[in-house]
Amino acid sequence: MGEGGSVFLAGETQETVPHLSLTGFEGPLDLLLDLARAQKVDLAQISILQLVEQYLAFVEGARQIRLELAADWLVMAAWLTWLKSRLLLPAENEADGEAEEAAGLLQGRLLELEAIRGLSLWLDNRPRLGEHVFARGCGEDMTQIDRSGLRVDMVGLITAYLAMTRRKGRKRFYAPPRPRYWTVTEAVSALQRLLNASEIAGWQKLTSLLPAQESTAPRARAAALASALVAGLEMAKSGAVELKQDGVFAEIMLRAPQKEEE
Amino acid sequence: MDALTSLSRLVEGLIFASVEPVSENALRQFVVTQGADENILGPVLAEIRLRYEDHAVELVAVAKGWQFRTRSEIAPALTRIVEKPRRLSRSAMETLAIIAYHQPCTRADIEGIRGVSLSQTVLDTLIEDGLIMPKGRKEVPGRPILWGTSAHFLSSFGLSDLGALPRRDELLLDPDAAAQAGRIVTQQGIK
Amino acid sequence: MDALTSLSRLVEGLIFASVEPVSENALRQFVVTQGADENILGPVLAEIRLRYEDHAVELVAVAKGWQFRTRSEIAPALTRIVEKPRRLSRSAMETLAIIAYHQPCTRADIEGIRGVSLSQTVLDTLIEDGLIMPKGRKEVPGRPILWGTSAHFLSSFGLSDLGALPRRDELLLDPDAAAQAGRIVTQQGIK
Repeated sequence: MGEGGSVFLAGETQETVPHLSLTGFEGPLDLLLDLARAQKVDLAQISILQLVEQYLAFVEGARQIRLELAADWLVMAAWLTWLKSRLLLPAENEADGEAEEAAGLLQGRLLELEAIRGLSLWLDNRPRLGEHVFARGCGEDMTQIDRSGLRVDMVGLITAYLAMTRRKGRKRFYAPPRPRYWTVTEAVSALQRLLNASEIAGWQKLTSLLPAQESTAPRARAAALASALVAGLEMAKSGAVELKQDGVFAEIMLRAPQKEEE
Repeated sequence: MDALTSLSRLVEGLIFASVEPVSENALRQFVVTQGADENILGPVLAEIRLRYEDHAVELVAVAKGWQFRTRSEIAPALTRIVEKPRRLSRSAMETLAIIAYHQPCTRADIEGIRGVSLSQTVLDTLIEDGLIMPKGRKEVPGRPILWGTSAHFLSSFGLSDLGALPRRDELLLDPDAAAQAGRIVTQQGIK
Repeated sequence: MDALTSLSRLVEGLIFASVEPVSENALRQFVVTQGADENILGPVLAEIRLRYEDHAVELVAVAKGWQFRTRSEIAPALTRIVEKPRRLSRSAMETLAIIAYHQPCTRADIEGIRGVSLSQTVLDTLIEDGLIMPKGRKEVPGRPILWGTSAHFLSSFGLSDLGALPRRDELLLDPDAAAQAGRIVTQQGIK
């Protein structure tokens, strides 16, 4: 955009051009269109030759101030110089047609840009939504959503069932390890084994019945002792064993029942 | 156009363009910035109301201020009803599937099969949609309700009777169906 | 109330309720659902326009639909209150004008007509404002994007369709437009 934007020629330095500014011109075509408009005739009838001379003078003036004028300004200047030379050639010259065509091309481009600028201004003058005119700020939603219906199908039902079955198949429940204590049943069979052994005679301590591995943990030992006591009491009830305890908290003693006849 | 009318047109435009109802305070301020006395607001609003007398919309005072609204008598004709059928939630669908396959069954049965507790909401949804219904009580302590599917369940799923439901062993043993079921499960399982 | 008036009140309500323009198609459908002939839409809209003649808002045809908008006369009083969108720069406006006339066109086309390169800022502004949109690619080496105007462009400038843009010869011959163009140039160019 506007490469030549900052070129100024002050009145003192260039008497022939009182005030020259490229500010606001977006490229050579922009300037050319402006110069053409200054001729104050229909663009279709402008003098290309006059236009070319004005442009060249303008750019030449600008170059005396700013040598680093942007390339496109100079490219256009070179092309226009060529066009000028062709246009100045005698009419019967062969190159005549070529120059006319080039001039026509330039005129076409200027007309196009003019039209665009016209449309741009036309648009700019239109009231814009949100700037000059406003639409309804808060609309009313007139749609009512009815969600009473239900969408179901067999595939969904079966899929849900299968998905659940599979998920459950995969699922592992956390089960806390259940402590294995010496049970009453085990105590009964241990007691029976003890009574059947013939070499055992006389009073035995109930605690001697407990399996060796249960004697370490106090909780397991207490449980085993309870099982042994329950087993002993159960068997004493049916007369399979005799129990005695000499005092509170004293050792519980057991023995095989003594036969009265002997 | 007299001063009142031209002011009322500005206020009309302001209320129309506003995203929210315009508070009476804001309107009073606006009237003052337009060089009018704030007491003129009453007549201004009255004039706007009059202007919209035979219109489809009217100026109404709502909680937060003034707003144009469609007149209630024409609103019904404009209302478009869009049907958006719901889908059952995953837990509701699973529960329904269990009831369909294991009916009649109790809540405890369902929980046992799904391995999670059954929320009352899920059960309520299925009852409200008329898909399940009580089928007596189980003669065990507590006499829990036995649930089964309804006639509406059959029509919803396009089944002639419960026999039309694919049997469980058909679903699981048929290699094709199992493969398909597997695929479906994979698609939905990770969501 | 005669049939036309009562129908026009419904259509009025329908358009008024919407924040966006209501498409002519939707209006035609609505008229038919109300049991009227779709050709009655023209007279219906005319009646609504008449009804809003002395109002701050008017019915306008934009982007192939209809919308109520505040009249531009009351803009100065309202703009102080409502937040404004940014104004387009001259280059952005000219680029937009080129795209409007020559769409679909490439960046190179735009640069060719203006005789200067198209800056990214200008392109970004037009895209961000939703005024232009890509319309495919041109099948030439490099396959550049083709640009065209959007529906929002029409709505933003209050145009019913692209045919509502002035013809090029109208712009070139219209003395008013030329004079206006001249005025702007005098401000910017040499005096």
